[in-house]
Amino acid sequence: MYGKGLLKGLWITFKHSFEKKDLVVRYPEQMPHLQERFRGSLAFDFEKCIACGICIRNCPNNVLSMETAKDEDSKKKKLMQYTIDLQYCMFCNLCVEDCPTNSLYFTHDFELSQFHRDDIKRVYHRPPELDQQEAAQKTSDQDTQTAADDKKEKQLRAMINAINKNPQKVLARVLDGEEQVEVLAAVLMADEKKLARMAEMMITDKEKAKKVALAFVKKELKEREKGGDQ
Amino acid sequence: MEHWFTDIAQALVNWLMGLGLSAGWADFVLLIVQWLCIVMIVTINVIILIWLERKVSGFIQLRLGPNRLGPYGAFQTIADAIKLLTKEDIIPSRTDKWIFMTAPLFFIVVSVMLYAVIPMGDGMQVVDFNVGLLYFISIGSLSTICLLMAGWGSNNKWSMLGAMRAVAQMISYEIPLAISLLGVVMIAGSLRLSDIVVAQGNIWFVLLQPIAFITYFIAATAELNRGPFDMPEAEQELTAGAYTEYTGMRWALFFLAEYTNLVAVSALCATMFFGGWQGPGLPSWLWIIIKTYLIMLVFMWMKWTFPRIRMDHLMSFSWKILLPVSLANLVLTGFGLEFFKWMGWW
Amino acid sequence: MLQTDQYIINIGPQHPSTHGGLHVEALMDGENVVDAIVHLGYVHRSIEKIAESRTYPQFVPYASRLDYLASHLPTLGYCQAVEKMMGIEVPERAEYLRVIMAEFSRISSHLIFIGSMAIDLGATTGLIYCLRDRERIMDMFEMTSGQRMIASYMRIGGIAEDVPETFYAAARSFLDDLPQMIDEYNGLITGNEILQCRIKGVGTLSAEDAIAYGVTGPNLRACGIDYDIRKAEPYGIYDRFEFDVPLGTKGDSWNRYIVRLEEIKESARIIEQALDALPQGDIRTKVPRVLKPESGWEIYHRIESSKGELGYYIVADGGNKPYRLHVRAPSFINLMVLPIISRGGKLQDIIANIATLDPVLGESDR
Amino acid sequence: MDISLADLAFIILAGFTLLTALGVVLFKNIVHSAIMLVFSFLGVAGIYFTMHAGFLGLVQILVYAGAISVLIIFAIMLVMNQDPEKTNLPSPNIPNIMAGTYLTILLVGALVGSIWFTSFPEKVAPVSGDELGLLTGLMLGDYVIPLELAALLLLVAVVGAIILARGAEHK
Repeated sequence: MYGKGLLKGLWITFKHSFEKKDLVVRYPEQMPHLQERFRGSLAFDFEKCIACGICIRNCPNNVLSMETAKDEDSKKKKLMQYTIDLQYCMFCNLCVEDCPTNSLYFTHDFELSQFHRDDIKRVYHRPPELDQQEAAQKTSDQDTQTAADDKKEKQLRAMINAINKNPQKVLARVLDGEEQVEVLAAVLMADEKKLARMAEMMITDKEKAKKVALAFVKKELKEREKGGDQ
Repeated sequence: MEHWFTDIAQALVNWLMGLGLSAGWADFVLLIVQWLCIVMIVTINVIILIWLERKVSGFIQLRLGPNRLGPYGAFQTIADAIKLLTKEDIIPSRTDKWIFMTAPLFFIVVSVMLYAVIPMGDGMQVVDFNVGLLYFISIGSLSTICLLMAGWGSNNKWSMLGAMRAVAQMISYEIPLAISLLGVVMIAGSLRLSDIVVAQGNIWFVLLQPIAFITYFIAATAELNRGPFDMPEAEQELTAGAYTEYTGMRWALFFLAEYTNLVAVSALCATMFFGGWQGPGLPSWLWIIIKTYLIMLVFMWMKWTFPRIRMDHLMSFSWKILLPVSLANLVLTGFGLEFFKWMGWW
Repeated sequence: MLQTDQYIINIGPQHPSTHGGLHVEALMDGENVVDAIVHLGYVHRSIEKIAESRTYPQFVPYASRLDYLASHLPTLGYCQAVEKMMGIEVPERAEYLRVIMAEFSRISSHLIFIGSMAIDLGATTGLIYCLRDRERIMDMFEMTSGQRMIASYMRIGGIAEDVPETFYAAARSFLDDLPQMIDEYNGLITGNEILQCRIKGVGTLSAEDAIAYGVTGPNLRACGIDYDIRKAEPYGIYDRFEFDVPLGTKGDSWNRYIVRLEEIKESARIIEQALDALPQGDIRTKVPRVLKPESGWEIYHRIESSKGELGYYIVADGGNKPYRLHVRAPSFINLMVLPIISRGGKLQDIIANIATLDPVLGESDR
Repeated sequence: MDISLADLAFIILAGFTLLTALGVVLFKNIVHSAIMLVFSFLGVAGIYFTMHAGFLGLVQILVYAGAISVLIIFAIMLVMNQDPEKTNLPSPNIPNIMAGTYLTILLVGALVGSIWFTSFPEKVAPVSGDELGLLTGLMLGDYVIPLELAALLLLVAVVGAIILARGAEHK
């Protein structure tokens, strides 16, 4: 009947007007319920960072930047300053996802508005404690460190040599299947860097070495296939 | 309690006459005082109503409505009024300045004038006109011109469209509005609003004239430019219709006038169909307030539930459905009255 | 009849009912529409050009910003396009989760459609109820990806993170409550006679015109043409699910509305099946950090987004960035029929037509 | 001089009516003229009120100020396609001025004559009792045909005016 729909609509709104209004979050007094993964603002843990730069390469919008200095003693990169320019951040999570040491992370703090643009920028300076710590560690550990380094170096060289000499036998440790081993050997022979990496992994982490080896082989096979196609 | 306000008025007249004024001048002074009271009532009502509208819409829409200033946000409207008063009054350069500037003033004057005949209690009427209902309808028709002035003066296509719509709508809904009220007039036998109230001593006219009530209610919604008939404003289509170019207090005046009209029309509805100020127990002025507010709540409820009707449907609804129905109701009422008289029941 | 002057009225770019910076130049004869010309470009963000300066994985969050009302869908399309190009396999679990997210996006987009249509026609409350229910989907997105609207959740080779345990309960309870929600929309919006008067027989688009203009998605199906890319050319694992394609008959605004309302139910069916069949396992294949498709490779991949056929055309030049990326945006193409369906109607019909065409300006302007 | 409230009201209202009527003639913008016309109507209605003819006054407001003037404004707005400031200028050509002068003289003469030759009774007997009923009897009884004819005439006049101003569509 004409008008029934109108009355039904009126009834629905009537019912709802007496509902408890628990959908409303009275924001400044009452904080909204945020899910665990909520991305409020990007934060940075200086001590964990190894200055690898993956985050900066991953960022689509040039939000992140860092300043590094070469450490005179160990020739290692040393992080001096890390900047997050939050006004350009899209909160896409690409930097956090690929951070190897989880030094970048999102907090639930979503109140980002500031009076000046510069205030949005988050600049992390190298904390002085870090230098002191390092210095202290360096003096005490220097000798053992160099010794350990030497040992590692030696092991690595030995491993590379072994692979070079007898790839079939050595590489069988990480891969089964003769064909695969052969492919891997070919890959490693062609690329010195890969060889070094594989050797290092075989010493330190066998599981990882297995996986990487498998990936190398797969990629090579695919490329060969493609080459055959073309 | 019952006769507070009439007693005060009488005391005022007596005092003035004691000062040596003639009866006519004393009445004149009383009239001015009454007008001032009406302006006050209107202002207070609007403040309450804007708050109420926002609360009602909030509750319907699962929100809380204003809740910051004062208890339950009661002072929100006052804050808004202060904000609007302090806002810049922008008059666009290519407007018809005088028309643009005066339109909201006339609108509010016309809406306040409606209150002259509304019985706001037993004996509480500014003027107890013998053609009070006609006064209400004819003064109500003047607001058309104010909207037209606003639309024309703004020199804006949206405003003009809104004004044109408003005029078309108000003119076509005035007719069913008046005709639906005629049925009540026929039963009461008078155009005097106090007579109509008294005639409802036994039974409310909403029971005798249900069809007239429905047609009146629909036509009144259209007259008030409220949803679902808010054509002149129609913010989803005409941005703000006739009010597009208005800012600050001039804009606020339009809203003041709209809510003033809302109260007036609801009070008339209560008077015509729900026994006016009559009711048991409570003083008469309280009864009319209660009834008026209940009717206004229904207006708000409808506004926040229904979508806006289309302009051509609106017109054809008025001319093809509402007008014939109200006319038929009129004829039916006439026959009914004759029948009752013939049976000797009247 | 009397001879009258025609005048131009500019609906937008700043207008409450244009869903963003849309500008419709309407040539009016009184309240009647003689012509309506669509002007676009007010929300142009040059996303296609941005793609040329971003690496393949970096573009994912930008894709989210195409159709921000259903942000999983454009990212899904983009990731699948790149995967197709690079020959990357996606793990089963990721495929299922992708479908779940995509269909939830579709539901949320259609809820926004219903709500915004209601508010465009003046029924303000309809929008609020739709938003209330959409909020639950947004919560689910927040739960899984950390972002509510523009959740860049899809990744090339899978998805960003596995869903948390709480997700399943939230999804199930949403699906359980969905019939009740739809009942409410039916009561408040669909059943309302005023609304029916407003959109029934308004903005009728003939099937021929729809095909000629390249209209896709619910707008096309409202004309009675059974064309859904999920059925016609299944991507991902859509061929494993059982669902119907709701069709309209007349192609008017009412049909467009009803088709979308029905699609919500169908999407819910798909989600239910996907949740039941959700396997355990990896959510992402290892993809090289730097993707370098060979020079000259190109790909066109299309998916059924909530607005229609969303296609990505990518040309590679051997570098780690696309040489050219073109988005076939359904909103853009659907909007082009606005003039032909608005002609001869009333001013208010233009508003109803824009609402039922359901454009997202972020996508049509890109 | 003893001025009663009623006299004061009449003087104010009459002055208002005359001023606004002058405004109708003298304003250069025809829309302003039309709005002045509304006020002029309202002034006349006010005069009716002072004469205790409330019904007539209200009908004046309802019909003239509320409906007819809206119609006039509508018609003006619809047909206007030039600068509104130049829509109500005094006519420059001599025949028009002559015709206007002639009409004015005729009108003033007729008015003065009718006032002069009418013998006003000292005191008008107030309408006793039901003035509404009396009016109704006259309008819908004795003069129903002139009333309807006048209504028809007005309608025809407005439609005709619009057609004349815009020209019918050529089809």
